[in-house]
Amino acid sequence: MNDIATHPELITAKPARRRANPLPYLLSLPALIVCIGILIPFFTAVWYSLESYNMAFPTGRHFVGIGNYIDLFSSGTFWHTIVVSMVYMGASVIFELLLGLGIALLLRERSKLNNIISVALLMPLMVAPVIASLIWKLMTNPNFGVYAWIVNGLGFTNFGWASSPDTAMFTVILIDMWVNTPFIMILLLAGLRSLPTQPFEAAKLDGVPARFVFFRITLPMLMPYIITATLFRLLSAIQEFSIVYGMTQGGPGDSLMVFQIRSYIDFYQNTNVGRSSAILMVLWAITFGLSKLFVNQWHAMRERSKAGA
Amino acid sequence: MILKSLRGVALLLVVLFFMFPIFWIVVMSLQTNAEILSLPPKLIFPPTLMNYTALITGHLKTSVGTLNIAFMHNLWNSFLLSALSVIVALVLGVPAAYAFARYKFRLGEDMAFTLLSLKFAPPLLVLLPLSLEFQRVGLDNTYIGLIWIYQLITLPLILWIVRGYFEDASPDIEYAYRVDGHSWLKGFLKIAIPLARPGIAAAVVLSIIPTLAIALYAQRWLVEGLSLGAVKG
Amino acid sequence: MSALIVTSLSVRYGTHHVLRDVDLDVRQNERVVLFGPSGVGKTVMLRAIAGLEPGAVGQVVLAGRDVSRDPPEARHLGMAFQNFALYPHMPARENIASPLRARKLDTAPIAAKVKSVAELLRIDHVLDHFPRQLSNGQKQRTALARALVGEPKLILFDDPLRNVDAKLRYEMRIELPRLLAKRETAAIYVTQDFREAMAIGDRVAVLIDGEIAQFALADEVYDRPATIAIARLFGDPPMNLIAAHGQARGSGTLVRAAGLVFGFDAAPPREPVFGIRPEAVMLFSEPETGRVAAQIVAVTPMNERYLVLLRTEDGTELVASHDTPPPHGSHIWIGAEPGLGALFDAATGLCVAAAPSSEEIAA
Amino acid sequence: MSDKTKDAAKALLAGEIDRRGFGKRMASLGIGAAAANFALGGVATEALAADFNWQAHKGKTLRLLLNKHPYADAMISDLAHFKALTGIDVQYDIFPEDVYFDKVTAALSSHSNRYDVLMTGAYQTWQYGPAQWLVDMKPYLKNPAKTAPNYDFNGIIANLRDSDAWSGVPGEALGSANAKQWAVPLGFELYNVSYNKRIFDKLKIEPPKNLPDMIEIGTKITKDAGGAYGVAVRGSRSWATIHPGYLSAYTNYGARDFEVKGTKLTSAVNSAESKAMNKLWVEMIQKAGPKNWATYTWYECAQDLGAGRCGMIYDANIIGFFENSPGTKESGHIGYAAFVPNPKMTHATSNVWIWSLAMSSFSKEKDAAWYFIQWASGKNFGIYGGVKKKLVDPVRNTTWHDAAFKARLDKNYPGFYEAFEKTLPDAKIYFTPQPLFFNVTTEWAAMLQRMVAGQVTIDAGLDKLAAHIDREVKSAGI
Repeated sequence: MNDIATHPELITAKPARRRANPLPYLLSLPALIVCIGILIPFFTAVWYSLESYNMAFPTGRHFVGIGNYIDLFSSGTFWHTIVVSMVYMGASVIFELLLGLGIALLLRERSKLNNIISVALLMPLMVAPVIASLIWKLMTNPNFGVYAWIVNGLGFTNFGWASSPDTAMFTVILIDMWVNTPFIMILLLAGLRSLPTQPFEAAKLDGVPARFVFFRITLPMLMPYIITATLFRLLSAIQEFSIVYGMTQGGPGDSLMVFQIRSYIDFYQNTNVGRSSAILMVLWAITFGLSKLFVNQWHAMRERSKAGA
Repeated sequence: MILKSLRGVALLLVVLFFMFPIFWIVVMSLQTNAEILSLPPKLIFPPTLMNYTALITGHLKTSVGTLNIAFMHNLWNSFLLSALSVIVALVLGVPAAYAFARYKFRLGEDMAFTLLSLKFAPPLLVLLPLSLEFQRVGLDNTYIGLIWIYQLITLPLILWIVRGYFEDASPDIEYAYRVDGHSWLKGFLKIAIPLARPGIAAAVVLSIIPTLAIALYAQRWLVEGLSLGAVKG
Repeated sequence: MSALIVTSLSVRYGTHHVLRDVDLDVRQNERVVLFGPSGVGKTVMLRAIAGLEPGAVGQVVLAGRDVSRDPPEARHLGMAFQNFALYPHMPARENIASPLRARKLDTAPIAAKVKSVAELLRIDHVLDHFPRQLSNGQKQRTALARALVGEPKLILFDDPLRNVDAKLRYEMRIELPRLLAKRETAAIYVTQDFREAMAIGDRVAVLIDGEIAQFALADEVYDRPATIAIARLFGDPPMNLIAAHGQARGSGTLVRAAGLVFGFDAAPPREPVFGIRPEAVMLFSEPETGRVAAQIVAVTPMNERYLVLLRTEDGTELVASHDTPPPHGSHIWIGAEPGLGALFDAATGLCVAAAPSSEEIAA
Repeated sequence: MSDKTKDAAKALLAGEIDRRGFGKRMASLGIGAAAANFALGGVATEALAADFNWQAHKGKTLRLLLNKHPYADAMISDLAHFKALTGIDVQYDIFPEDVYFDKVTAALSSHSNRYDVLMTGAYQTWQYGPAQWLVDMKPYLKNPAKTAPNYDFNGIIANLRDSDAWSGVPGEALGSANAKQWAVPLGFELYNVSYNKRIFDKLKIEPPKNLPDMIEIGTKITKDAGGAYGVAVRGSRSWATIHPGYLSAYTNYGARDFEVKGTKLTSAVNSAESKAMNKLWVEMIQKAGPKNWATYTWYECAQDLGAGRCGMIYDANIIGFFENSPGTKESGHIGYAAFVPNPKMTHATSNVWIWSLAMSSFSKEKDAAWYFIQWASGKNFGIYGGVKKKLVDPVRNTTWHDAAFKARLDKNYPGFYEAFEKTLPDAKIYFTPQPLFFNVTTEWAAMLQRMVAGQVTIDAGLDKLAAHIDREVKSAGI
């Protein structure tokens, strides 16, 4: 009856051993090697940041431990850089968020016009930031720029745009908003359009006031999108370089001296490798924290969407 | 009624703010230098294609002299470079993305995060030591060296986007193929990769046009993942 | 020779044992149903047999050949997945041809075989459609065709009717055994639906907590579930389980449950539980000896039958399944179909005996 | 080779005719392009190499790193001569000025051997030299086997020659006996006033005599010229803002950047002289400068002069030349004036910028690279660039005394030569040589921006700047 009885040798055959599957390691090995390859320069930069290293003084190169960091944090100019970077990051992301959300709400309904507008609004995003600052530099030039001309015509004859410390931050944030608001807008628009309709219909039936609907239903449901968009923008805003460098090289004075510009100037102009690296390490620590947040958020979101599936 | 016209005005302002600079740069591109520099700005002018001819032929005549701009050459060069580095990133990244999506294993998550966090980190951080040490490893001014650096941008992108697509595809489809009698490799090539093709295509487009990256990155993939979460969760 | 012999198969995910030393054998042309609640490891077991669980330990012998270490592609099985697992980027024809392509057959024989299996499953008119253009039923049949086309000695069905509508499920339940018989193929069929198990399975293996709790002919599992847990799982509505009194009578036991008395050929268990299928509960409008008075609590029509919830005088509630509406009036009398029923011991959870003799009440 | 061919080739090499003219003459003689090139090579060798083997490195290839500049254009347009003369092939990468020095730093700091010769300013050599990225060319100059006997290094204006030579000791004078020749001048620029004659005639004013005068005239132009403003000077947050007119005026008022005591440097930017000069300078920008001065580079200054948007510039004299050339709106209307900022001074004390050629330490063809530098800084190319191209601040006396050169300037650029002659005698680098040049001057420009914007008073700003510079200098150990 039972074949096991008639094939005793089958029983004595050893059962297969359990072993770790080497395949995933093999598959990711090449990428891993490249990853390590990229980590080597990273750790080299860490090492530089612990050295007194100016290329113009090759004989004076030596290990100073956290000397560069102490110098940085005990100098007012570096704290000024931290403040300027934070202000730039905070202000640009908040304004972009508000504007992006506003536009997304305006375009929420699916209509042909709204779709055309939303695609058209993406165009600034396709413009490289360097080009964007060039466009705006031309448009705000007091001699022939069309914006300068308009603002002048409105009576603000002394509006200095990027060349005055009073308006420089405003100007670069305006450009940043022009470049990056569409990014937030498109994310939030997608979010808004994917929200389930029932809560809104129910609220409508119950006659709930619009403001209540917005703050108690729309906004909370949109939060994952807002958080993702915000983290993404924070990560790139704290590292702003192209727009500011293109417009003012960090000036006038030190008014726009953000992290990356300070370290760029320290490296390429002052050949001060040690200090430039230390500045970058401080910036890296900030971005690392932000990207950790971002990845956690991303995983949570995927888990949620999977659990729901 | 008032609300509607308010909405219209707001939309008009938004469109103006975002579209005007683009419109204006197109207008300026059709003007001669003297016209660009005139005030008040000229809206009516005989359009010239001079600036475009200059781009393509590489000769722009200015008061300081003839500018030889190797625009076309540079364009081709950077295209070639991005194309090559994307190919390399695909060869490296797609199998790794598959491994992360299909298997839970040590290193996988760490590596994915390390790459991502380095991508988000200031680019100078990696470029600075590389520019100083490249000569020592003999990679300066070589395509290999540049392609390697480009992996910093392209590899994380491919890893994270393609991984999402692999995760979304049911492993049963590959299992079915293997049960049919095909090897793992064949299943990977004929089933897994074609199924992740939209993701791979998106990642390729995004890495070739880095500025486009963030935009489409958000649209195609993040939004897709997120809207899944919102709809189903 | 058996189509499949599985010996002490174990699968562990981390510290969680999904399968624990499972044995199973499938004879040639036999259809074995793997039955069990969801999440119990049925699919894992199929995948382990197919070679898709790299962490599986144990021995798998297919048609006399030990394939424990072979990759899935070397095992020559057919498999039908719950979600069909069709290749979305290939038309139905290529989906079906896939196992044949793997064997590097020539174009002509492939075309012939695909045609014949497609005709058998009546999908020959949609062979050039892509999966997204197919109806659910057509997808289902395409997946089956793919599993059948290579004429494997064993096909694994992973709950293939779960995601299809009731009508199609009904059709396939009848059609599938016929197809398998025609193809002379053995099959393991995973399901949580006992009707499907009964309709398709020659034998049924009940998997609970990573172990095979019972492996027997389908009728036997139905009539004599090996454990109380199986009795609760297998059947819809499930077997009535009634706490009973038992007293020794000779070598057997006299069991009294809900006022009815049965004789079993087994020693009295410590905590006797009497099990009776709802179909075996008979309803009468007149009293007679061997019948007990009961009250109708509720009547629910279901699958052209009537489920009657009853309460006997001693307060026991039980369900009867009747093919005609129950007699009018809330007071009726119930009896048991002769020879049906099982005796369990609640202390061990095991079935002690079945097929009782009805006994007169010694009032 | 026929005499006619030879004459034509000689004429070409002497810069009397250009290549096209040469081609035409050859064609009229019935000589094809290949034969013509042969003729050219032959004559070139004959003319320049009577007693020197220019062909010693024949077949080698050099790569240049160039800044997009009319001087570089002149060099590029004449490369064929060099190739014919030496048989060395020359390739080059050329970058716009706003990224050029970053490219140089990137190439040299990575010890890349891609480039053999690069364009540089003198200030850069204060960084590149000590960093051991450049080759000291003194041994080459002294070696008769490597340097042509008629090269005549000393024919280059002495101040310029010296400005490219430094010992590497911070504070030690340029061109000292132990100095290394880090670069060789190719062309330069000095700083005087170029003005719009149309505007000046309209307002019936004369070019300014000194800085207070410039403020007054500039203010008048801003007020009365109907759209144009007074004076264009640079103002971007960059070292380049400090070195032209600003430093010339600064020096003219008796201010110094550093106090040198032995080997110790102390910032002198907060001296009384400096404060006096800065007050005037800031006033000038506030009253008569461009509205967005803080973004101004030489390019904006040039553009405004050419477009008639400013009355004058106090910047590189060659800008006045470029903008007076055909193609600009104000072409033909530009006048030139020597400028002595301090009313108490008689000399201009113009600072200079020298576009020089340097040799990369990582070059694998140093001897061939030296041939190229010799050629490009030699007499023949100097005349060619000055007469045919826009290399109009040549570094060699031979060019300045060339009749064709002077005739060209006098014909279309009246006053250019005279203004130059007046400014030249004490034109030289007035910065104290030290490797932190860019660090110091960039901070200096930033502080100037703050003072102009009124964020800080001039006294407080300069004190702060001095303290900052002292700290940087100290932490660098000089």
